[in-house]
Amino acid sequence: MNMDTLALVDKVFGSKILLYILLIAALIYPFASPLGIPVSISSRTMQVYNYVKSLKPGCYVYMEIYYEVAARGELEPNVVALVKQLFDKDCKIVFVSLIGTGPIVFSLLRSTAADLFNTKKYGVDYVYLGYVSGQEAAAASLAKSIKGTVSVDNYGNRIETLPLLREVDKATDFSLAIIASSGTDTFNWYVRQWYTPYNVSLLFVALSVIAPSVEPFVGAKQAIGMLVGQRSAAEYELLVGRKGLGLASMDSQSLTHALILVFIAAGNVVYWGKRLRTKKK
Amino acid sequence: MSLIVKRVIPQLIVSIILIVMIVFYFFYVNKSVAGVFSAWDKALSDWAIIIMAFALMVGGADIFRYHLIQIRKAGMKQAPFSIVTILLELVMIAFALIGFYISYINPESGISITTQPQFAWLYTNVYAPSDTAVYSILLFYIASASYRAFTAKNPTAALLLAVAVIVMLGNTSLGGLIWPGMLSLRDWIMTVPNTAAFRPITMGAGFGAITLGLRLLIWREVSWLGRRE
Amino acid sequence: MVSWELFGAWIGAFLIIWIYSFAFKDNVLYKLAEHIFVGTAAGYSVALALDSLNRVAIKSLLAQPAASWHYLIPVILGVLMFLKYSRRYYWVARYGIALNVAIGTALAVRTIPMANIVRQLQAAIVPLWGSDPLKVFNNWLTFLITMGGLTYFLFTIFPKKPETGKVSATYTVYKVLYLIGVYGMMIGFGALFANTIMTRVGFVISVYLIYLQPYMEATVIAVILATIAILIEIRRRSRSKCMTLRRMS
Amino acid sequence: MRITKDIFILITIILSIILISIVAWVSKIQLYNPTRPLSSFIVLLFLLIAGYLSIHRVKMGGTFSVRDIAAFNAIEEGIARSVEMGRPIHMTIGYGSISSSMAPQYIAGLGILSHVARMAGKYGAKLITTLGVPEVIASVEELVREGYASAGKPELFDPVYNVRYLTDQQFAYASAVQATIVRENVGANIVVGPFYAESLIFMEAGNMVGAFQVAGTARETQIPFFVLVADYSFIGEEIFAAGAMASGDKESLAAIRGQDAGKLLSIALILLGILMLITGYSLTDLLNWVWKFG
Repeated sequence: MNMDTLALVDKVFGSKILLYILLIAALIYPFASPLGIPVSISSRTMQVYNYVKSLKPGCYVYMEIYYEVAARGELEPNVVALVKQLFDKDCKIVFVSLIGTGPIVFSLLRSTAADLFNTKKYGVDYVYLGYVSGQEAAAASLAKSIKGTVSVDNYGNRIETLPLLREVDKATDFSLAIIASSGTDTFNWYVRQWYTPYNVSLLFVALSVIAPSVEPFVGAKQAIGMLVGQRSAAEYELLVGRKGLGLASMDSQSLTHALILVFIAAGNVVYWGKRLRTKKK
Repeated sequence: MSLIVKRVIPQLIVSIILIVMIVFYFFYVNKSVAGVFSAWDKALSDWAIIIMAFALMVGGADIFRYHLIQIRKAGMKQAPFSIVTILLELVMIAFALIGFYISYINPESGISITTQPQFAWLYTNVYAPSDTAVYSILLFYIASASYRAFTAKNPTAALLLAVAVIVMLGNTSLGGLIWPGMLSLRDWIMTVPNTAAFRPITMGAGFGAITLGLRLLIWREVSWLGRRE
Repeated sequence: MVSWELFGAWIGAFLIIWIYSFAFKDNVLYKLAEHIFVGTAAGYSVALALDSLNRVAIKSLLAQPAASWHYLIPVILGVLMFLKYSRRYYWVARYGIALNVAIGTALAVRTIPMANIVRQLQAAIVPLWGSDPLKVFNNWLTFLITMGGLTYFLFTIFPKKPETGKVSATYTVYKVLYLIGVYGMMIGFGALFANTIMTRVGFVISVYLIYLQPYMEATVIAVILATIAILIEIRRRSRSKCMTLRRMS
Repeated sequence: MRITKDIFILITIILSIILISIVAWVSKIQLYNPTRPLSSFIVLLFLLIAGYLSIHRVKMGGTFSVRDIAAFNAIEEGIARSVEMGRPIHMTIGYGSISSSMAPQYIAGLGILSHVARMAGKYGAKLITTLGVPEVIASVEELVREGYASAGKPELFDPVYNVRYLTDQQFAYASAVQATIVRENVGANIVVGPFYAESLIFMEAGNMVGAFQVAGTARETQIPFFVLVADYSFIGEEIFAAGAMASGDKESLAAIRGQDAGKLLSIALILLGILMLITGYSLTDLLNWVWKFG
């Protein structure tokens, strides 16, 4: 590998223009013609699926929707797959958002999973409390009592008029609290305000980038498990039998990852090529 | 007198609130006392939200002042852009105030600050796409960083690179094709070494934060005060 | 008639493409998109401020003024923060800052002992013996990396470096644990970096599917405009470089 | 350790807490919160006392050496180099609210900002400070004014040029900061505080203009980007140690020993916990012990 080919490789990959055009191509091509790379199911996703399956039918579940529009790609497919599994078991869900963008992403969630939500009655099978400000303090007061924290739901109905909220009020009424968040602090709040004081079992839905630093909570048994990004979404969609954004994105993910591996290899080849070349001189 | 009011009392407020909120958190004594503790604790965090709200308004005024000066001073290269920023800021605040006004005039309409139609339109079609775009521009930066910074310069960088490649392969269906064990290796890396690696950092960050809390408590940390009178 | 909804979608696609163009090169269209975004965000954050003020203070002051009179204190402190602009009374703003600094620090300091320290200690206490060899290996690895990391972060307590020739036992143990800590952290950083790629790709995919693919014409036009802006920028930058060269030679 | 007035007060505080607890335990008063393990309160007290004692020891003339933090020394070098190239310096401490549990990290960032401002004054550099924390706009303005004034160059301070608040919204802030770094062609880019996804945005923007970069955060998820891309980086709690160094006050620096005391305590407790496992006792349960009766 003499010097000018090295320089050529460096010039080609070094210039950001070509690097990014290759990247965009790898991203969009699978949506034009899918490659259909098979998806294997990891033991961690199976463990979460079996836990949710073990909940008694008609149970009560609390779900925190804490992400912005940008994070929908990674988190929404997991939430939709979980909602399908829970609705199939006739479980009732109380949705809440401690983030301002909650109402907007929840309306997008309802339109993506319209087939699931249309079979259920608002106020009886599921409720959305909307944006509750106060961050960790709000999580703490919701754990003590939902009625004591919010007086109206996201759509302006008074809490007393919703049948579901007559059946559940405190953290201990829920058999599972699912926290879908694009941040790390949200998981800390629920570990500190829901798990530590009331031992409510938590299930985290996190971005791949956040997962490693939330892993210690799962390791310390403060959460029963964790679904991470589009990979878990693709696996869970296979398990609950509802194809969604997770499966559709796996080809594009694989191709883009392969391309980045090529970039890393090229970077090392150029680096070591130059270093060995200068050492020889 | 002026030194007391300018420096001593603010620092005294910090020390008192630190001690009081720690007592609220750890002590109970009996049901009624605990009730008072949690009520005052909630009141204090509400106070923080209110002060933060006013600080945001001061911030809004600061942005307005900055771009106003740019329009006057920075000439044609920057002026039109600053006009765009100021106009959009005022328009958003105007729609928010209209929503706020309506929420008190006829509450049944369900219109409040963030659900005011034009405000929501601007949020959904200007703010949200830009927010998503800046968030996802990171993929381009990761690609260029992968080429430029991800070189095995020394043994530690080599280990970092090797682990990253394994986890990348494990994350996608590629890994399964190359070696079926890749997925379980990735899971092992994520649960054992990775968890252990972040534990000292999490603990260290905790020690650092508490030590800084101590320095605030005994008036040894004054950077938030700004000027040394 | 172009519906507001379609008009909005086109604006969204334009802004996204122009913001992406910054990765290629800073250009006038990115500057426009940035200033639009900052203006909207500035207005949005003031609106959120008004919204949280309304929820926390105004609503309860109107509903039961007797019970929530104390909200007047932070309201006054908040208004006083505008005095930061005055030369004589700049220090009055410090009372509001003092309250928020104290409450933020207190929130951290009182919850960290449990979440960051005790829980982590409990998770780090694992049996270093047992029947299943893999489990024992995992536990030893966890134990060593945790100990190594804690040793790496020691700032003021570390054994002196022995002069050349002499070898002190404590120093070698310290050095070994220090290196285990460093290499352990590198594993964590590598794993985390790799996981980031998954998330960022996921974002761009959802941007493409939600904002760009349904409005392909807007996307193409925006890309063409951005390319032109970047080419102008490259030509202007190279022309100004020749000018400086000519001036220097 | 001579018993001075403050040590005497400290001992009386500790003794009174112990005494009240014993009396409460004997007379079955629910003194501590039943849902909060007592171990966390004891750990907190231990850390505060250890930190205070190390400060006290330095006040009495004790000395100690601090492990070198390369990234801290690199700040001055970066500023000097960028002044030679006639390029401004950029520093940012992040976005969000100081009334959140990230307050300690913002304050560490402010501590380092006061150091950067002093260096800027010393080398006569043009400092641009961008921030997204509305509550501390006034403090940042005054820190930068103080930095220039302490070097005898108060005329260099221009609040509009030096301090730029860019909203507390994460990505509006990030888009404006990356534009500032590139358009102002900054020579040194210092990024210290709690950072979220925008960390890599600042690093790549700095790389686009070839700036000398020093970065650090105690938010674990963002440390890898700083370690990989920045020239020098603070890892986790090193930002707190650097914040103490930046204050230039020996006694604040002494508080770092409190952090080290915490680490030694952790090492000891982990070893003790593992040894106890042999004898069948569980330190983990002990740490979960809650003050409850019946």
